[in-house]
Amino acid sequence: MEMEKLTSAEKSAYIKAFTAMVLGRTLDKKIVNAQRQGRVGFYTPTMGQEATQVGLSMSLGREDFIYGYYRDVSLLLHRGAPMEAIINQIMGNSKDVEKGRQMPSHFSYKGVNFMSVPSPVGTNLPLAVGSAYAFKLRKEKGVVVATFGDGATSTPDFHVAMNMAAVFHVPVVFVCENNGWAISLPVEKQTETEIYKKADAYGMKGILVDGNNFLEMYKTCTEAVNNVRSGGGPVLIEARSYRMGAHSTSDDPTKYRKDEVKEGDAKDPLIIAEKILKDLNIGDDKLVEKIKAEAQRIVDAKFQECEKIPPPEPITAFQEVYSKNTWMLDEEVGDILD
Amino acid sequence: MEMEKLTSAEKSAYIKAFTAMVLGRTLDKKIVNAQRQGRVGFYTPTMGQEATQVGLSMSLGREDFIYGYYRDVSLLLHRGAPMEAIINQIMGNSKDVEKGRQMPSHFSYKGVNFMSVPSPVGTNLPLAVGSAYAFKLRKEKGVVVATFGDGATSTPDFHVAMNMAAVFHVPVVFVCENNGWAISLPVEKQTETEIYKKADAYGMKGILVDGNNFLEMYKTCTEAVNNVRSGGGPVLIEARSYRMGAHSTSDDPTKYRKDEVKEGDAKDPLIIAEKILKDLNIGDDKLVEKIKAEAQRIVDAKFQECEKIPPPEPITAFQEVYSKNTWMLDEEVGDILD
Amino acid sequence: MVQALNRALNDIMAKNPSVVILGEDVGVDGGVFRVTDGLISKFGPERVIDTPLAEIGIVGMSIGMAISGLRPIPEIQFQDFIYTAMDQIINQMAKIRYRSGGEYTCPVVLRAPYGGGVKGGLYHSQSGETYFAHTAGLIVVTPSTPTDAIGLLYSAIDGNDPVIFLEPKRLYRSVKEDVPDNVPKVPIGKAKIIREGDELSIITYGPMVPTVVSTVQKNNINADVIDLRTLVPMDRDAIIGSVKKTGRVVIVHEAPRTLGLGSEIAALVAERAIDSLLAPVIRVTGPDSPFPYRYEDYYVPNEKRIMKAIKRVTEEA
Amino acid sequence: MVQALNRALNDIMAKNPSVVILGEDVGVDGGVFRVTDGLISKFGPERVIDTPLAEIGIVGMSIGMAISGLRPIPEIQFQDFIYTAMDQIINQMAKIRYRSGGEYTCPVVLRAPYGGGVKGGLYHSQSGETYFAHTAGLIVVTPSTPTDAIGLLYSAIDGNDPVIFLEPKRLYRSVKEDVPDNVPKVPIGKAKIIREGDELSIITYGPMVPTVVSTVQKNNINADVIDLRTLVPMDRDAIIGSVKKTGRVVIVHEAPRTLGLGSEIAALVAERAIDSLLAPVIRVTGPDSPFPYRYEDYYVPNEKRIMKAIKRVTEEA
Ligand SMILES: Cc1ncc(C[n+]2csc(CCOP(=O)(O)OP(=O)(O)O)c2C)c(N)n1
Ligand SMILES: Cc1ncc(C[n+]2csc(CCOP(=O)(O)OP(=O)(O)O)c2C)c(N)n1
Ligand SMILES: [Mg+2]
Ligand SMILES: [Mg+2]
Repeated sequence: MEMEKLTSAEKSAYIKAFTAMVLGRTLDKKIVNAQRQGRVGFYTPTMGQEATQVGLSMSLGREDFIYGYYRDVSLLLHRGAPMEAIINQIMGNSKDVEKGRQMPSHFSYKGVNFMSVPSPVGTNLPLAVGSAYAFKLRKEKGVVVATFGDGATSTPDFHVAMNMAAVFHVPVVFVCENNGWAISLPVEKQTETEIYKKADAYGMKGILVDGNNFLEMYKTCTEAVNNVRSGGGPVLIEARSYRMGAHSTSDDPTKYRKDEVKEGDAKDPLIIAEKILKDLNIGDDKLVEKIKAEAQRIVDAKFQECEKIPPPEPITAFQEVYSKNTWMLDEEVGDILD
Repeated sequence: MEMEKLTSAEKSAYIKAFTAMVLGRTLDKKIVNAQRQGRVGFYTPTMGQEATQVGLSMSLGREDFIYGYYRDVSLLLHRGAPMEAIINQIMGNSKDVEKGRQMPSHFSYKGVNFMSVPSPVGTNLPLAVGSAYAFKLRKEKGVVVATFGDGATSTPDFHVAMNMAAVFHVPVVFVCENNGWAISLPVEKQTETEIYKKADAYGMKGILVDGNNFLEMYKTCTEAVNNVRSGGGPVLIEARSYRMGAHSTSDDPTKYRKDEVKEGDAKDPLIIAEKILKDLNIGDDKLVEKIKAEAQRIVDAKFQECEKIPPPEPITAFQEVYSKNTWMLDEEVGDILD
Repeated sequence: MVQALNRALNDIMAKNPSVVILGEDVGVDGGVFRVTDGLISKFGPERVIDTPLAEIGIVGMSIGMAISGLRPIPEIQFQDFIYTAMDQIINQMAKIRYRSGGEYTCPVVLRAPYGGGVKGGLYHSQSGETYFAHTAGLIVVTPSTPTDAIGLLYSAIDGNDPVIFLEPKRLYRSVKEDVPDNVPKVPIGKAKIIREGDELSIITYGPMVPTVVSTVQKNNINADVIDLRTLVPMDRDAIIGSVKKTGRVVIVHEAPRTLGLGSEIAALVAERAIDSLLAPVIRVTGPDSPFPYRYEDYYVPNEKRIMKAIKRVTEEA
Repeated sequence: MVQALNRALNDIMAKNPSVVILGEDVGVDGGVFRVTDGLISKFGPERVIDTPLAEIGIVGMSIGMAISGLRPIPEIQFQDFIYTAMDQIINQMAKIRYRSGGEYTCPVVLRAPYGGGVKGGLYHSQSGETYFAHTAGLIVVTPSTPTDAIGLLYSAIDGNDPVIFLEPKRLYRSVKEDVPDNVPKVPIGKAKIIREGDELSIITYGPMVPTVVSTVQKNNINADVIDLRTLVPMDRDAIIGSVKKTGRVVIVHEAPRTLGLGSEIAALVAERAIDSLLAPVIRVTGPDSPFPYRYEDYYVPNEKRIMKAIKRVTEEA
């Protein structure tokens, strides 16, 4: 670890980053537990990908637009989405901006330019290219970021989006959060090459980065994003981490793997981050403990708060299909709610 | 040109190759003319791709299975499909194995293991991987070949097929007949990289070859095919040639290009082939002229013959949708033909 | 109709700088049917975009453009090739507004030539309206005249919902019409009663309209002829109103019968006008088979088949 | 039903070495619903194939396998994700036999769990049978009991046509049944009359069958209850025969109403049994909207809605 002199802005940025990671981890465990108790319907744990997401988020500006995916909890938190927004989505209550229509983990938060997540893997990527095209056409300075898993690189949409992004030279940053698994399929069976090398096939730059290390992520992404922002064309970043949890609360990973990385291991992104803070003399055990305790307090409080929020009205489940409901839907809903 | 000692088998193979190319060219011009006179409904000229197709065909065995595309006339001819089969398909008459159901240029000929061509570009590629999987599972020695254009490399199916072929290590040979254009889009706007390099993204070998030179094609393909056959895994071959004709008889290329290569130019695959025969002392002007005259005679005769074949019965247009027609279709056709 | 569409696109692009066109061969070549001819030289390659060969990308990029404030009008060269983009249409385009709680919207106008008429065989002749009409979240329209094509395109681009704009390629060049200078918008969801009559209701749309009209004229049929124009949401009142008046229904479309649009029309009638019905509801449609290259004329409903159906419903007690 | 399917797949694979299974997580993991559990250890990874994440590839490879003599049984993890492979299904699978003049065939049995019941929201609950049923060239079946699941799977794998095998995931674990040792094939194209009655005909299939049956039992309804089992080709005779007897029809399915299967059933009735009809044909279906995460129970037809429809058709003069 290089012992450069840090500005106080940098120091607080790193603390903010660590805090977001801890919040993400704490919230994650809270939700997984709540799901076991039947208080939450479903969830896709994000543990292990905190550094990837926070490091990426650090490199972005407010004006940038995110097509994220279902594990991007730490990214959302670091980017400034209120924790309630995440919990309300998980609960699908009346304060959920998606109005309880989507499964848990399919977040949306316009306040931080985070587009509502669909389930079909990879299918946001062509949208990201389209948004980036709009930014370029209007000469805006934002970049568009698309995050996705290693499994997503096998999808049709990945190929088409990468090719079109390169052909149209639009400001889009593709970030593959390679956590080693697509449900039960290890990345070695997903494809016969390293993911960042796939960029070559499109005449695009491909970058490999340690996704367990938020500082590496931050630096690498900052350089890449700045290049994209200044008209350098799209880029593919492969961030390698490890899916420390199950694929989802419906998944039983013991069927197909031994958990190679456990919480507290040297590869745990939180352990690495802690070490970075200490090595850089930004924080000590006390600070770390304080952040963790504070995170636990916040998560518990927010969770309790959100659990009290009533569900949305049933009718909201059948609205906003169009700008104005069709007569068919009006009739059908009349019958349903009658 | 390397002046190796040729066996008589090689000599006759080269003459056969040249003959197939000449037949392909002659037939092509015949059909394009017939289309102008309204005697044929539609056609996709193949001029310029004869060497690519014949060189490829020379490297294959009878047991190999071809997922070809709409321009593969010379491949079909060299592989032994009777010329009538091609003309009958173009005419959609009662001897067309496809029974007049498909547009012209969508060939099928089971006798040489050439699978019926669909129109949607690229969509045969995953099928080729599946067939190759079957060959591998049954430990048969055939390889599967998929041919397609440069435009096809942008399709979802290309990506998925390449990736799965590599992951399953199946005996499939992907041959991109890069003729420089996808209707009006030049290959430079199709993608930002060279096509053969796309193989890297799948951990597959990619090979670039001069598709105007049948001998180069033959040699390169033979080596590649043999390697695939002996279990070396899939390969992508990019054969560069030039689409000398219009995209199709409905297309007007003057809208978007100047024809860079014309018949008789140094790059014309037939001119190159002629030169090869002469350089290798296999043939002289006399032989070349004889082959051309003979080709013209055959094409004219076959064409005339096939034009006399009556159309299929109308009812054939509504059969073989299933192994046994549904009652709906029976009823509907009853009404139609009534 | 090609010229009408071209004129409307010219207008729309001139008026609204957020409108972009994208698709295969839509730029330099002007589109394989020439609908976008000349647009690139007027509006530049940034707004009239020749794309690589991938319908997923054309549709997917359009959705992203719309989310980010543009007004894309993508073209699918032949509707038959839209199916690689089906996931983008069903799972993204149709669900952006709903799933985001209304925070994001997706005003894409997706143009696609459909149906027979160019001797295109099974891959250049399909009528896939059912796939779109069954997908909640999409508006589906199809014009039968050049003027309607303009009027519907204006409405489509002015709305805030994704629109599947199906162009009957059979009518691209066959229908001639004096198109007025100022074409009014054709409202979404409103059918046109082309002819009025008392003996039966013939319900049709798009490519079959001229065939139905000429059949009715030639044979002096005393029928309501309804051109739906919008397939979703369908003009229930026009259909049911007419059926209540006539008591007899013939539905004509080119798409295959099973779950073709005719089945929804028949179901609406069976649900809402059963008391008025004096005869079976008859569908004259393409058969449940792929579209053949030869014998296109057998596949597509023609005067003879339409007359048979008319006779059947009118002769019934 | 999961165990029944697993047993049938075991049988089929043991009997025919040409049968292969492929899909996401079908091997080591045994499938996310456990339908393929244990097969990989019995038949090896060459025949039970874990694929990369691409439905186009799963379906496309299966078509190629079938062309080359294998008998693939691909799995789509959730039917909602099938749409990226829609082009392969519509333009390849359904048209191989036709376009090749019968020289090549495509006996693929494509399994996909569909419908609600797992709180899966708009992307894990869809009922897309219309998209397949409208596509000529495909057989479409859906079982409502474990025994039928086995019998239909046997028929599907014995046939020579592509089959879309839709599994109601709501019934995967909810229906218990003693499955006999030797399950006979369930013929394609034949509906099952589950209950006989005189006052009305209730036509349904797949996931809605238990709901309909319990509603009818609980409320002592004197109805024919028809479980279609095969959606294409539909058992016209069973439907029309019953309607001619009762004169009243209620159709129940979970898919959205507009162009849902009910519209074809209603159209058949309006075409062939109009004289016998004593009341409007009523459809009880999912609404024309995406499938919500919350309020699944409002989306899916329930006893209350079915009873309302029954009252409506039986109280009508
Ligand atoms: C098109 C599609 N097919 C299948 C699924 C089911 N599915 C959900 S997540 C997933 C694995 C995704 O793996 P990856 O992209 O690596 O992301 P990760 O879950 O590891 O973060 C699969 C197969 C889906 N959502 N979409
Ligand atoms: C999926 C799909 N989209 C569009 C088309 C229309 N189309 C037919 S050929 C073609 C260009 C193909 O170019 P290329 O793959 O280079 O083959 P070439 O015609 O040059 O031999 C296009 C766009 C199609 N057939 N299929
Ligand atoms: Mg992963
Ligand atoms: Mg080309």
